[in-house]
Amino acid sequence: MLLDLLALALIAVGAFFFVAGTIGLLRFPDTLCRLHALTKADGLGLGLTCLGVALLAGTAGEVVRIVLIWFFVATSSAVCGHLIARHVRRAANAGGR
Amino acid sequence: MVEPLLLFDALLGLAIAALAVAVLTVHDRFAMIVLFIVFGLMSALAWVRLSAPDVALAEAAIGTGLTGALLLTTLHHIRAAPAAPVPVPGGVVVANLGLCALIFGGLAFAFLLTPLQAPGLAPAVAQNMAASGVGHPVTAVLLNFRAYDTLMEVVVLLAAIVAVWMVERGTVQAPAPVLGEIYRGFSRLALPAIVVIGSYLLWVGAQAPGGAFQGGAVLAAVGLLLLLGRLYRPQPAHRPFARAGFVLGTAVFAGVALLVAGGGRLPFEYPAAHAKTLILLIEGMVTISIAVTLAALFHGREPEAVPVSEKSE
Amino acid sequence: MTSGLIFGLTGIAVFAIGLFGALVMVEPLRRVLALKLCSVGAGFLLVVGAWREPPEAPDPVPHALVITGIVVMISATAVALALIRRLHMLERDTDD
Amino acid sequence: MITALSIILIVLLVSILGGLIRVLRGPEPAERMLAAQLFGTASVAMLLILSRVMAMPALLDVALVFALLAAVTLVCFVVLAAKEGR
Amino acid sequence: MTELPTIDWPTAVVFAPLAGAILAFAWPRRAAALGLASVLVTAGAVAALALQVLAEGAVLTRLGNWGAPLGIDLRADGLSTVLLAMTVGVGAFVSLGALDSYAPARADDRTRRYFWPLWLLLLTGLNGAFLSTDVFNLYVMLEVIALAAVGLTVLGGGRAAVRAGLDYMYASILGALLFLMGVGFVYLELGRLDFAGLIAAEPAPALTAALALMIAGLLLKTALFPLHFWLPGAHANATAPASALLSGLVVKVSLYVFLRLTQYMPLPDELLVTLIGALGAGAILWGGIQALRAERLKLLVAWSTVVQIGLIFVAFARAGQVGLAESWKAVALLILAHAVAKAGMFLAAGRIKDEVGHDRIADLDRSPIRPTLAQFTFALAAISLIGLPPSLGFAGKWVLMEGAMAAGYWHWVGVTMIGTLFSVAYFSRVLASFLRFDRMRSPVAEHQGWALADAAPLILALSALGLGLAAAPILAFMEIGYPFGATP
Repeated sequence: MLLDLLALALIAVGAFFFVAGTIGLLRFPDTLCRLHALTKADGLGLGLTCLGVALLAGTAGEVVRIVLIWFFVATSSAVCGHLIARHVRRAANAGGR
Repeated sequence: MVEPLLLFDALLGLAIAALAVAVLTVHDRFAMIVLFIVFGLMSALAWVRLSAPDVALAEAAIGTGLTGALLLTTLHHIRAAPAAPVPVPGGVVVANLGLCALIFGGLAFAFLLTPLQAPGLAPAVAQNMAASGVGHPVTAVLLNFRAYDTLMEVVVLLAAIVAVWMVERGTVQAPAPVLGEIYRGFSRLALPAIVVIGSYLLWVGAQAPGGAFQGGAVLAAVGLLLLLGRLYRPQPAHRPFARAGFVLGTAVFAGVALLVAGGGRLPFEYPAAHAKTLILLIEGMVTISIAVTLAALFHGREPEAVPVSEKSE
Repeated sequence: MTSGLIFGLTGIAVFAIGLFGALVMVEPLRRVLALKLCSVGAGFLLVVGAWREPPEAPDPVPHALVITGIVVMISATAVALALIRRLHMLERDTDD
Repeated sequence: MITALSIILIVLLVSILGGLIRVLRGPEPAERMLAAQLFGTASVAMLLILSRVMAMPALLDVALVFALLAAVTLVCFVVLAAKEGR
Repeated sequence: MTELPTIDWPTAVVFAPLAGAILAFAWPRRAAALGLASVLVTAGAVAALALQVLAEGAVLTRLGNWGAPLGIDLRADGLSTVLLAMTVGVGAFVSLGALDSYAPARADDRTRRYFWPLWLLLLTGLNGAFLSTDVFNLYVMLEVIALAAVGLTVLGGGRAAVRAGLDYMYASILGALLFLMGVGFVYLELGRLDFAGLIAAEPAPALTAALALMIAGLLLKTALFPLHFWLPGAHANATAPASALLSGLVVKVSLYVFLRLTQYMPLPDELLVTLIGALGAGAILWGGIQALRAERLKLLVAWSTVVQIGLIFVAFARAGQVGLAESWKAVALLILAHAVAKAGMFLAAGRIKDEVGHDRIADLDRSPIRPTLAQFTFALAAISLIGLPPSLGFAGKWVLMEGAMAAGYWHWVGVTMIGTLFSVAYFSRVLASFLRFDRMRSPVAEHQGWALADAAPLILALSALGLGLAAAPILAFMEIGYPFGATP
């Protein structure tokens, strides 16, 4: 029961980060700021959700898959964030000159 | 109080319809494709809610992921074209809007009058599952009960790649973009992981949602990453292998279907003792074909040797 | 009100929206997307036809049909997109 | 438990729909893609939660494929955008 | 003959061209030889199937031995078999014509390499559709046909061909998706997809919706006026053998499926039958006017396809709802007549274009080159399309008129007459230019030889003419297995 409540709390906080990320996406002034807000928010949000769902998981196989999902999303969003940031910076540089 | 899950469903349904409208109305073509990808993700979620994880997998992998990639490359190729060549007269729009509203009304009316409790073929499938050679009903339908349909679906894929290779002629290859060390490290890590995930999906298909199409689509993603990062460049000399890859699934599938016939058995009637092995064999080969074909569809044109005369120009 | 009902109506709406797009749109990519919307709408209807109120298991046959439909649709989409790219190239070359 | 998780699902869905405004408004393609990345991650989170709510562990595989394909589309976008840049 | 029962002929009819397609694609250098061989093997399989049908009645194959509705059945009755024979017969002669049209001197290596796999995939789809007894399977077959047909349309590679191919693609996919939505409604109501389920079904709103969607899709795919907009461009801009296949065979499949569905799921109202006949009448008038105005020979032939499709739908409606059970014979005869004659005509038009160098009708009589045999072939095919005795077209029109007169539907008789007059008018535009010599500026040169390539269209045109004499046995054969008389 306590575990359930803990899991629920983790998932709820994860959802809060997603909402925060969306608000950042809408309100922040420029692309790089939005990028910054977003990668933090969805990384944390998903991490907490994964943790919460893993606590509720029934079998070890499920936990393994959840860890895999988290790992994959984390690396790919980091790499894509990096690529997009590079692209934005280059576009800005090209426009500035 | 309304049950929260139903509220979720209703919101999701509304969002899907709104996204469909947005895809057609948004002015920017890039936004159109992004909205379409989101639309696909939301539809997959809806299918999950309808207890159809297999379909959601296929839609996410093929209908949204790979289709999205195809759309993005095409937009990249034709970005010089004007976004809206000819404005459509308002009268035509209004008339068609009325027509489609009428069609929606009629179909919705017919749908609402139909009870959703038709027995369907579920009992028949359940009854024959033991004889099918696999443990997952959707895989049993795809590769045994309605295997003929699935063979023809692979034939459609073959027809698509033949048509695409015929239509497109050697366009100029853009120079390879420099993606940097981080991307290279990522692909070194991600590509084997994706191969493992694809194979896992193929393997799990015998017992749980997954199978040849989803596995093939995930493996095709490997091809996409290789092509995008210029880690693999199609060469004219590779064409025979590519062709062999395209036809492999169809050939093995059709071959098995015919070879099991005889001795009182009909085409597609796998001998009970070997049903599982044969289905696995077909699925494996079909997966390879699907992966190769989807990646080739993404690449488009046939890799052709540039004639000497054109080279010098 | 059930999930089946909600998503059945959603599917029909998406199909009608796609049909409208296929009839009215002139821009090639958008017409392809409109057709894709139609196919998703048809997929919805089939999946709803398979749906049973949980915990009853759904009917696997329509699921298999929709998977087939998805693969068929990406094949058709790929051919249409190849035609669009080729046409663009031909028109660009003659314009120059 | 199920009710609470359902409410969280609704919150996530609404947050995605809110983010759509960024896609519609743009103006940078990168921002639209960024928004799509957020939706991809949020959909993965929704699938994870749904796998509990509907008691279907198979949804974890769906989530895995979602994550993977989101990454592929993103890479596709970045590469094509990079090509355009020169 | 002793090993006949061990081979399952319906399966062989579908798999033989598929095997050919795979081989021709995997081994492009031998594509023509492999392709032709597989067409001939398919023809052999169809002949064996026809013998079996003649001996035993309808042949049923339960693929996987599951049996419908769980599995998928193939069924060959008289009607299916006649259409299979038509397909493979026309296909074989078009293949022969293609050997010349795509010879190294005339076409590039690409065209030759891709024609055979695409055509064999098309043949796979066509044969599969004629044998299918399952609505979803029909959808998949329609898609196989659509993709292969679009590939054939753009085989020439010109801008007009690609644009027409794209329009064709949109229409084709949309038609297929309307059909698929109909399939969804069928499953929603019945929970099964086989024809037997449709026959046994009670009327229901979902089935009405399904029928409406499927019919809309099929009419779009078969290019009934006013949904014909994609056809003239696609058929006129393709290369000649491809046009022959598209016009002769591809539009017939959706007609055939339409015929099957409307017999198994009767149209709910007499008004709808009249409406479909009226659309057919519209096609005859509009197509006729456009054919009269066409400047190019192949475009004229393409518009004549629109007219002929209209005529076939008039034949469908000729005796109203009560007569539908008999109308299928007139429809089937006209389908057969048009397939054979139009394939021959397109090949002949292609020959004329190849020899003269263009196909502008107004300038045909200025040409110093007279491809006499091709012109003669064109005239023979025109006779069947106009419907003069003893052609197959005449037999079809005769059955049409007979039914319409018996039912007292004089308006359909009138429409048919008008259509005939139109055909005479627009074909005589072409034939007149063949005969006139006065506008020639240089002395008449010899025609370019009696090339072997003229043989294929000539045989097709002669068959269209001669088969009219065999109309009675063909009709009798079509009734084997009670295509619409009893539960399949």
